[in-house]
Amino acid sequence: MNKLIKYVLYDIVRNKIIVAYTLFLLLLSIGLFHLGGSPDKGLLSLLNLVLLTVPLISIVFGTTHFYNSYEFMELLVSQPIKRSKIFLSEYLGVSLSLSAAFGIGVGVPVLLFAPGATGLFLLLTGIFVTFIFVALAFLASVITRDKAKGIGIALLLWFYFALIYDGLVLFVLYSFGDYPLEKATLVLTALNPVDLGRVLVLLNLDVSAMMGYTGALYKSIFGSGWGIAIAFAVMVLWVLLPLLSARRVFQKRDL
Amino acid sequence: MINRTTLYTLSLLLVLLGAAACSVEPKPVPYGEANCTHCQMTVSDNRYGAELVNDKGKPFFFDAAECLASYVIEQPEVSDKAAYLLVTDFTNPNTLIEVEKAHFLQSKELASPMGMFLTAVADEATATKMQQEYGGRLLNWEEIKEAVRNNEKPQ
Amino acid sequence: MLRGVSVELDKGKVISIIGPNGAGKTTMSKCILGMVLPDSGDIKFNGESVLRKHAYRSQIGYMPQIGRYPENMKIRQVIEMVRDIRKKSAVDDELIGLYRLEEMYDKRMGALSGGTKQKVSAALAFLFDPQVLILDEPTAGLDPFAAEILKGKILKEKKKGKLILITSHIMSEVEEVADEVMCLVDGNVMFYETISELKAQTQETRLSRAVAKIMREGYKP
Amino acid sequence: MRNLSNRIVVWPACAFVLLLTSLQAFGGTLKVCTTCAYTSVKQAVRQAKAGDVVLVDGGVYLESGIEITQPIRLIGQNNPVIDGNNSGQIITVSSDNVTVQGFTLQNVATSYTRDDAAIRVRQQNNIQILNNTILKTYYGIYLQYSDGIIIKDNVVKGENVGRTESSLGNAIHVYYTDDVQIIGNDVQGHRDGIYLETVKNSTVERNTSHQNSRYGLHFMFSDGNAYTHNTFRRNGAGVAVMYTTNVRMEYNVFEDNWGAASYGLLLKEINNSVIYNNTFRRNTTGIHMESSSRLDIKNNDFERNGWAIKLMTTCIDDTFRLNNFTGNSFDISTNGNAQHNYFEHNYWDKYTGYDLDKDGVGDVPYRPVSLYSMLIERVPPSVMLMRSFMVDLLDNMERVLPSIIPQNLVDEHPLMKKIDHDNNREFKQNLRQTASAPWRER
Repeated sequence: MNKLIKYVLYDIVRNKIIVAYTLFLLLLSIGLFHLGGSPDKGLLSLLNLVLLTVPLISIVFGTTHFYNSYEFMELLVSQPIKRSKIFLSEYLGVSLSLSAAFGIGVGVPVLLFAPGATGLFLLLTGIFVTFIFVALAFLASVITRDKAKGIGIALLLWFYFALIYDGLVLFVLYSFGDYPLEKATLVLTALNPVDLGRVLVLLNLDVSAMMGYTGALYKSIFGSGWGIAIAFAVMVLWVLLPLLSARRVFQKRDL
Repeated sequence: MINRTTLYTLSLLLVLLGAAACSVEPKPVPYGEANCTHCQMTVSDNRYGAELVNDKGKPFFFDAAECLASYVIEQPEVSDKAAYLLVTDFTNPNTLIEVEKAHFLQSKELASPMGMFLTAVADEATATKMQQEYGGRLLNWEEIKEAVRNNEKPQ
Repeated sequence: MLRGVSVELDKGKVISIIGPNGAGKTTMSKCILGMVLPDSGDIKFNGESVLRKHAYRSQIGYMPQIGRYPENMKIRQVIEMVRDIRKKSAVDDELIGLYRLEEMYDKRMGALSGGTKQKVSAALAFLFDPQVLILDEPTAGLDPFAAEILKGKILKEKKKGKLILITSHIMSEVEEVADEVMCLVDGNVMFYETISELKAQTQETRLSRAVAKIMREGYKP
Repeated sequence: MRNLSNRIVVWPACAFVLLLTSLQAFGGTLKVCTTCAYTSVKQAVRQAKAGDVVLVDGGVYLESGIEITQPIRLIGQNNPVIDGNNSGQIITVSSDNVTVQGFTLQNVATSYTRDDAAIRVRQQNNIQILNNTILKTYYGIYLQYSDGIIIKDNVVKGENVGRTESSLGNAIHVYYTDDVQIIGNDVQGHRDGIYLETVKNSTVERNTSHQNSRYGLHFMFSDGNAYTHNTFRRNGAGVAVMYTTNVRMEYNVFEDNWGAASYGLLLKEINNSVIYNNTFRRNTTGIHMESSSRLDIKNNDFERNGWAIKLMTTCIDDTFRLNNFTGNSFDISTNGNAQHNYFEHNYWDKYTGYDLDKDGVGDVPYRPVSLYSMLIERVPPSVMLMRSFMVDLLDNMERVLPSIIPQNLVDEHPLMKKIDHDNNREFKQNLRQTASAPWRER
């Protein structure tokens, strides 16, 4: 399988969009660190940006790549190789190259301007989000054969996780204001990888003091080794759930 | 298949969410991390904290029994429905006792955070012993509310 | 959408699958290749079911109707990749030589014309000397010269005792290379005969006419 | 008027004190050192008569329970150390007209039943506590039921690392005492840096109160005091002031009071007071105001706070003018729609309006309240969405078409440029003349 990844990677890495994406992230990160003044402020603005653009690019690129590689995958299927291998190679190829773009575009500036645990959390979050949204992209792609429809579903998914979900949460929290919601918000956070990533990074920043009692509760949970382990386990779950469902569909459907 | 899996996951999460939200029970007072619901000061002295848990299980923290009493007086619509009204046992910091069962000592020698000199303990014997040591008067919760209403401080 | 096909194919023959558009020609070859998974029924290769298996495909060479490859891959890499997958070094690079692909080894797939891509597809199909070849509209998009080379190759491989399946619309071409014709209509085999038998039955000298006649009048074996 | 009269009373009192101390200098001198007639401070103090000076030379004296019953001056030379050895209070002042000066006092153990201090003054007048260093004590300086006290240039340093708050006392604790001057002290590592309860006509000036577990300054029921030029830094929760009227808070710096339940300044039922020329820098909440009325908040700088001001609806008739708001995550937050406060001529760095007539005043009003900050106020768990794209979107929509944020919490005349409080007299004069609503000047 790793042979296949090598070729998929080779193809994607030379993709103009990936190069543009890397440069975009690089310029933006450097710009934000210069504008922000303090490294913390730079990280904070970067966080906002990362959690908006990385999912969008990942899901759109993942979906279009899947549809563009359709005939190639057909060709591979005609070869003596398991379908799941083809699928996973494609998946890893896309997510690894997007992660690499992210690693260069954001990781290098972070290492230069704001090295430390917070930066590391931001990078990990970004990479996880990349893997998660590529998985979602592949899920969207195997659901329908129509490219336009697939991209539509992908965009809806992005819209949901980046925007609608938070709106729903706000609505729920507001409606049930009389209830003790601190722990419920923990669960609600876990239900959206974007929120989970954001909270993880925020807790490492000064801003966490502004999160008051709820933030203190979060901190007591995410501050421990166990809490972080659980948070990242949830992230892993967020990668595996869509990925494995997509693989299942892919294995059982006609090309 | 996906639909069924998603359904399972969703319902599991809903149950989790419900379980996390709906237990009506006293919560430990987060000293140093919460502000008093009544006076907004930091709840920080673990011998004096107080708590109100509403009928839905949401806790409100107070830095002192007098703040809880003031809140109860000012917000009858909340406190009438409260599931728990709790104060800290002075002799067992971090331990909460229900106000109806608490014995309060008002003594000039023991300053509580909000200046009413109110100290709560769980059992009567300790209360009497402390009264002998520090002077002052013993009160129950009803009398505390009355004292707070009239701002009666020890002389 | 294929429905009721039940045939046995022997080696050493070139079988042409014909039929109107949407009859299930491509679907049938895709079924054999495991791209389309049948809801019911079975496909056996050398006596063993191929469902949920993949190793048997090392015995099959496939040339798709339209080959599309990752844009940034070079021809060399595509060939290397398939070689890696098959874990076999190439045994039959005759077509690579005839099509002069080596001169273009470092060109990006995205920069190739459709015909060149077809040449790559054809070369790949024959590269590992498979027992079975499945060629989907092989000459479509190839220039006449390249098509001739391919036909020659097909005949050569037939002589080695291989089973070659060709889907095609072009009857003259079928006549040139095939021994037997399988006609699919609406997912069913309408007839499966040798070309000479078909000509004899319809008393036509040209295959296209023979087929047209059967289509018109129905098949009466 | 009130403040003016305070000064008139205080200054003659100081002069009187000076006179008195110089008179006392004519008394005898009792020397304490290892080779002197007195080797123990306690001994010397016991022998001293009114007006005497007890002069203690450098060295370490293991003593506690020193009780001053005569009007004497206890003066340390070459930095003598009196080590209480954790056996109770070190110095108790039980006489009027006493000076304690130039000592290092250390090691007073925590007691849950007695408020032991390094220096305790009980029901006395005219006491001066000057230039002492107080280390590792339960309470530092403890005044009760006294009058006319000067606490100046002392350092009080406790050890609060790893200790619970109930095992810490306050650095300077003043209870039921009037006319106190607390000047130039450095207090840290205690529960409250400076604690005043029921203290009147007093001044707290040029102190630095930092790294205390609870508050840098805490006062209740203490009318008519002035707090100027102090620095309150990195305390558990900044400064809490409550149930008081007629307070002057000027030229103080509140900074780095940063924590989950922290604020720079908590105002609870503070009325008729002024807050001028202070700097609030990097506090979780700059000012949290509740039930506070008729406050004049002017010429302050709010820099890089989480919330610059949390203004609860129980506050009425407060004015906010000529303040700078820069780099705060939220400028103003509130918990309801009813607003009876007045904002004018502040500088807000988030203001995006324009100034066509070039008078330095923006032509469109600025609404400093963000919808999301109000949501947090009502439903605290919604902080989990902090920095969410959704929330930013909501805030921007609300700012364009306000529907939930209070309509009348608005600065109709925001300034275009940051105010230089010291050098903008002329500009401010102009503003005063062109102010739209005539507003009471205090």
